[in-house]
Amino acid sequence: MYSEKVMDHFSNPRNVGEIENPSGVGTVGNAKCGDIMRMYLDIDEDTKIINECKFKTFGCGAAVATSSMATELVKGKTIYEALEVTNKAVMDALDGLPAVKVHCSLLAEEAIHAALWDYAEKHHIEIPGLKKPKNDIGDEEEEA
Amino acid sequence: MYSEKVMDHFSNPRNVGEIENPSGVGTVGNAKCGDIMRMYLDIDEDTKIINECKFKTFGCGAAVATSSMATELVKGKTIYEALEVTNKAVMDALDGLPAVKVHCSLLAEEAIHAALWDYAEKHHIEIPGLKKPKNDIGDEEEEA
Amino acid sequence: MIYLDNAATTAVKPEVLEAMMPYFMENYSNPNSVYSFAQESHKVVDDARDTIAELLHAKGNEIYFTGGGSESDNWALKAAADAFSSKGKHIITSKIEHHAILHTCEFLEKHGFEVTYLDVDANGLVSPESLKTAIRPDTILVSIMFANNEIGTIEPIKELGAIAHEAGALFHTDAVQAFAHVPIDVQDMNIDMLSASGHKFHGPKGVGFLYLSNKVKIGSFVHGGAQERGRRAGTTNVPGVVGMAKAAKLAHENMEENIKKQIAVRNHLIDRISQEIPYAKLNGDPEKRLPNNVNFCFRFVEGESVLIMLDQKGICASSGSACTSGSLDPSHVLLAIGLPHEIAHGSIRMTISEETTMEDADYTVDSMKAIIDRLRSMSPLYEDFVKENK
Amino acid sequence: MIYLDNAATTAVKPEVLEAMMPYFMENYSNPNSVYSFAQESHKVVDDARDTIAELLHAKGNEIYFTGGGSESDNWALKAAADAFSSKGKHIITSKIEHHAILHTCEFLEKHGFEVTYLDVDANGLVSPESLKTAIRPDTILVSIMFANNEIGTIEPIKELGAIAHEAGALFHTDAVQAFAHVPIDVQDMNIDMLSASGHKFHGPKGVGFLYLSNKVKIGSFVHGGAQERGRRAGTTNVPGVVGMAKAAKLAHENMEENIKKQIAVRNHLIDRISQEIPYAKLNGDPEKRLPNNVNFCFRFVEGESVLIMLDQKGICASSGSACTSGSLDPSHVLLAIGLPHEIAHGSIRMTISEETTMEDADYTVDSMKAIIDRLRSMSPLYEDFVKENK
Ligand SMILES: Cc1ncc(COP(=O)(O)O)c(C=O)c1O
Ligand SMILES: Cc1ncc(COP(=O)(O)O)c(C=O)c1O
Repeated sequence: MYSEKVMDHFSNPRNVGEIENPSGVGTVGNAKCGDIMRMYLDIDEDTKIINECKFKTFGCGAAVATSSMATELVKGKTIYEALEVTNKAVMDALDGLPAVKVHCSLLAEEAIHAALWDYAEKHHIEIPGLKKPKNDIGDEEEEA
Repeated sequence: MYSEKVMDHFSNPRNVGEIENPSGVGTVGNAKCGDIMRMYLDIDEDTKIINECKFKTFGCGAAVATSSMATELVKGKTIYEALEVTNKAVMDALDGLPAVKVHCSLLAEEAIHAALWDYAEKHHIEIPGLKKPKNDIGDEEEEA
Repeated sequence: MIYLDNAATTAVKPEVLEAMMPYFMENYSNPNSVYSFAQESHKVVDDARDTIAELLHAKGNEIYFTGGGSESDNWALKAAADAFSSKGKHIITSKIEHHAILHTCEFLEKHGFEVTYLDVDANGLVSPESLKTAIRPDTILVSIMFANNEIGTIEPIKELGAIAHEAGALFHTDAVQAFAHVPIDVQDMNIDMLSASGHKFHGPKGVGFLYLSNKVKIGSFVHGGAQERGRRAGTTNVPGVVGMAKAAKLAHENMEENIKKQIAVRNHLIDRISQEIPYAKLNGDPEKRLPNNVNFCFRFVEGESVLIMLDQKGICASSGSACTSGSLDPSHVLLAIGLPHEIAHGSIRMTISEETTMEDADYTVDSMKAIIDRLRSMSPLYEDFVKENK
Repeated sequence: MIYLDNAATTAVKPEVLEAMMPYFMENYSNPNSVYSFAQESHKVVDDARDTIAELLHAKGNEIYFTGGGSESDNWALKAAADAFSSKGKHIITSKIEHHAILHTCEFLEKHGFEVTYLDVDANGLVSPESLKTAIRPDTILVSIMFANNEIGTIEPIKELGAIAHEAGALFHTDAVQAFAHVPIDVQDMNIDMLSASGHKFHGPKGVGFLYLSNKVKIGSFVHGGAQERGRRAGTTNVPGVVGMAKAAKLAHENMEENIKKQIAVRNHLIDRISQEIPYAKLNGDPEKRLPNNVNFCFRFVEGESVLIMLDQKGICASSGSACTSGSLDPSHVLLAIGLPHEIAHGSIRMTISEETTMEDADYTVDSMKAIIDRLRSMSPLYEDFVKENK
């Protein structure tokens, strides 16, 4: 059901873990729908380049693989360029996802945005085109 | 589906044919329901013994076999004894019939009765217990 | 043995059984499972779907596997009736449909639907005019069989479908006897739904399919799990669908040739019987006819006794539809083409396959001649007929 | 490969396939035909019916062959609803039924019936008291599964059936997971209708049966030909029913022994997992439980990723019901026993067979430990939990 790339990123996920004192961190998804992703970013203050990106994910194979791929794609990009890492970009990089798993790639995109938003808020800057991510883990209580 | 006896009487039916100037002849059943039996009797005037009995049948395997067995059973009997050749007697002699084919044995019984009735009418005698058979070929026109 | 009952069911072909074998004991997985063991069964089911779709000029996601032709028929009719009951409650079918259609229609009648049963002509043809006359604004569904299982008549499906569509009605065809026997193109022929059954074309029993055009939005018949894209529940019968697809493929690979071959044998049977056995009448259309179907009425004799005597000569044939055996009424199809009861009772259907040879046909006719002779000599109807015509 | 998904489907046994083989290519006849070639297939179908009947303490003419468990469930519920709608329109079932029951109930709700879905306790048990409370004079049918397909809980069928009967309602049980796994006596257990499916007990896919007590007068679901004494149309799947009966017979011959063997392996799995993997919770009743079922929730991890990693170690398992894969909602069964969503998402079902060894179980637990460890180290939920509890 999954492409080889997905299986590779699931079996050997890149950049799993935490960053101590991250520049930004974001958690999206909720346990009700089944997937939670947390992204940690380490961002260079001056260049605004993402030096390090780590994730933790609770979710299916696609959730893990898209998280892994998303971290790979944003690493080395500026926070402005990182916005171009859309769910489609993540899916393409993974050679596609089954239709029922497309939402995982959306979550990965949202996770990056959430971490960037956190960074932007903390540093009182604005990243053009970045909106406050909606689906975060806090929704769970509201909805339940 | 049929017993060996039924198959034997179907494959090698006894007493098929006609009797010229029979003492009695009866035809029962109708082509609509699928079976027609005609019985010819040659009856000894004095002893009332059935010397000869022949049949012609249009019908399924069971219809042919019950006709054949019925002729065997009545041959040599008096016309009074012949009444004891019921459909059950015919079926038993054939080692039974499938449920959907029981009506064939009823037809055989009726065919004997019809031939006996014809004889009784022609000779102005009464055979105790014999009723005018209903189901004869003439019904067909009435019903259709 | 000479098996002339291929319309009742067929032998599974060696290649078909071979294709099925790996999916009983070796790869027995449920194709919907996550693990890699299930990948192959998932793939072969998808492939089977695509194979069948291609043969019909349909898309893979328009083929839904079922438990057989009867289920497909029930599904098409009941779910379409349910889905469109707010639009109308009128359904049109013909008097010569298989019981899987007719009894389903009776069920629908008990549930508030009105069904028109179109007459057929003496050859068993549904006339497009009669459909035009019967169709109404509240007609939601027209279901006419592609080819009749008893007399082999092939209906003018394309025209009938066009008439249904013009009136805004869905068009279903029971192609259980036609699929993999004659070419079918669902797009060209205006077919929205089509039923087929694996065991009628050398595939396995207990598996069939419903072609459901993507344009048709109807519900499920068997509700439950999400198999068949949520429209037909039940763990997929992997060996069954693989075997059915293989059989369909084989049939289409050699279809033109097989049709020619069968028509030659069929016509030989028809010609010899017509010429050599008196008071025998061919049932069904002589031209618009399934390549494998021969059906005669032999006057003055009754079908079952003919069958038993043929059986004693090693020939398997049938009298009317196999599933109606046990019933006392003669076939509704033969009555619908206008045969009187006593003649209908004398019908014999011989349905050949590509394996049936000219020699088989000759032996069959020779046997039949002797049997009919013998039974007529025992028949009171024949006695009367001869006396009357003396 | 260690196959721990026997509740999804099973391997056909060699003896079963052997029993089926003659009916594909050699004796492929339609059992309803007149000729002697059909006698054997007719007989083996009758024998299969009697075999299954005997195992259930039923009569041969109370067993109706179908295309599988889902069809049997649909038939029982829809035809009973149809037959008794003038008496009442209320049906009772449970919240943990298979979708073949639940989606059929939803269909019936759309058609004017009212369905009460009984709650279950934390172990998945339907309490007889709750049925007593829910049952009404207009309740026509109670349908409670014999054993649950996900968590393995065996319901108190005999008592539930008695309550249904007292109230004058029919009692149906979906025994797809239970038949040929645990002893069933339809008479003693107050069962009027029972569904089963061949491929759940090492028989073939695409064939099942419905036990219908002779006391129950309901109509057909698949309308058409006169097969199955006029109550289920469709050419009989001869190899299928022969294989299913053979599998049922084999299962019952060794049932006591097999149950013991499976319970030993099952309990070994349960004990080791409970002891060695923290934050793991057994789902389903520990005692009233199918001999082949192990189901755990592992907190902080998600089921599918566990399955993929198990697969990479050559272990086939499932997370919830196979047919619900593709859905995003966690299993309705796990929610019904009161698990929160995020815990329900971490459920793993392992269903063994008599072939599963202690070594298989040990390898599975060892693999599972490593997998759960690994996934928890990647889990933001586990990270939060650890921080909170520091
Ligand atoms: C409890 C239960 N009922 C019904 C079914 C449906 O059986 P089948 O898939 O054979 O139609 C299943 C199997 O998935 C089941 O586990
Ligand atoms: C025209 C037609 N429709 C439907 C069916 C039913 O098919 P099955 O018996 O495979 O369910 C048959 C076969 O008997 C048939 O000939």
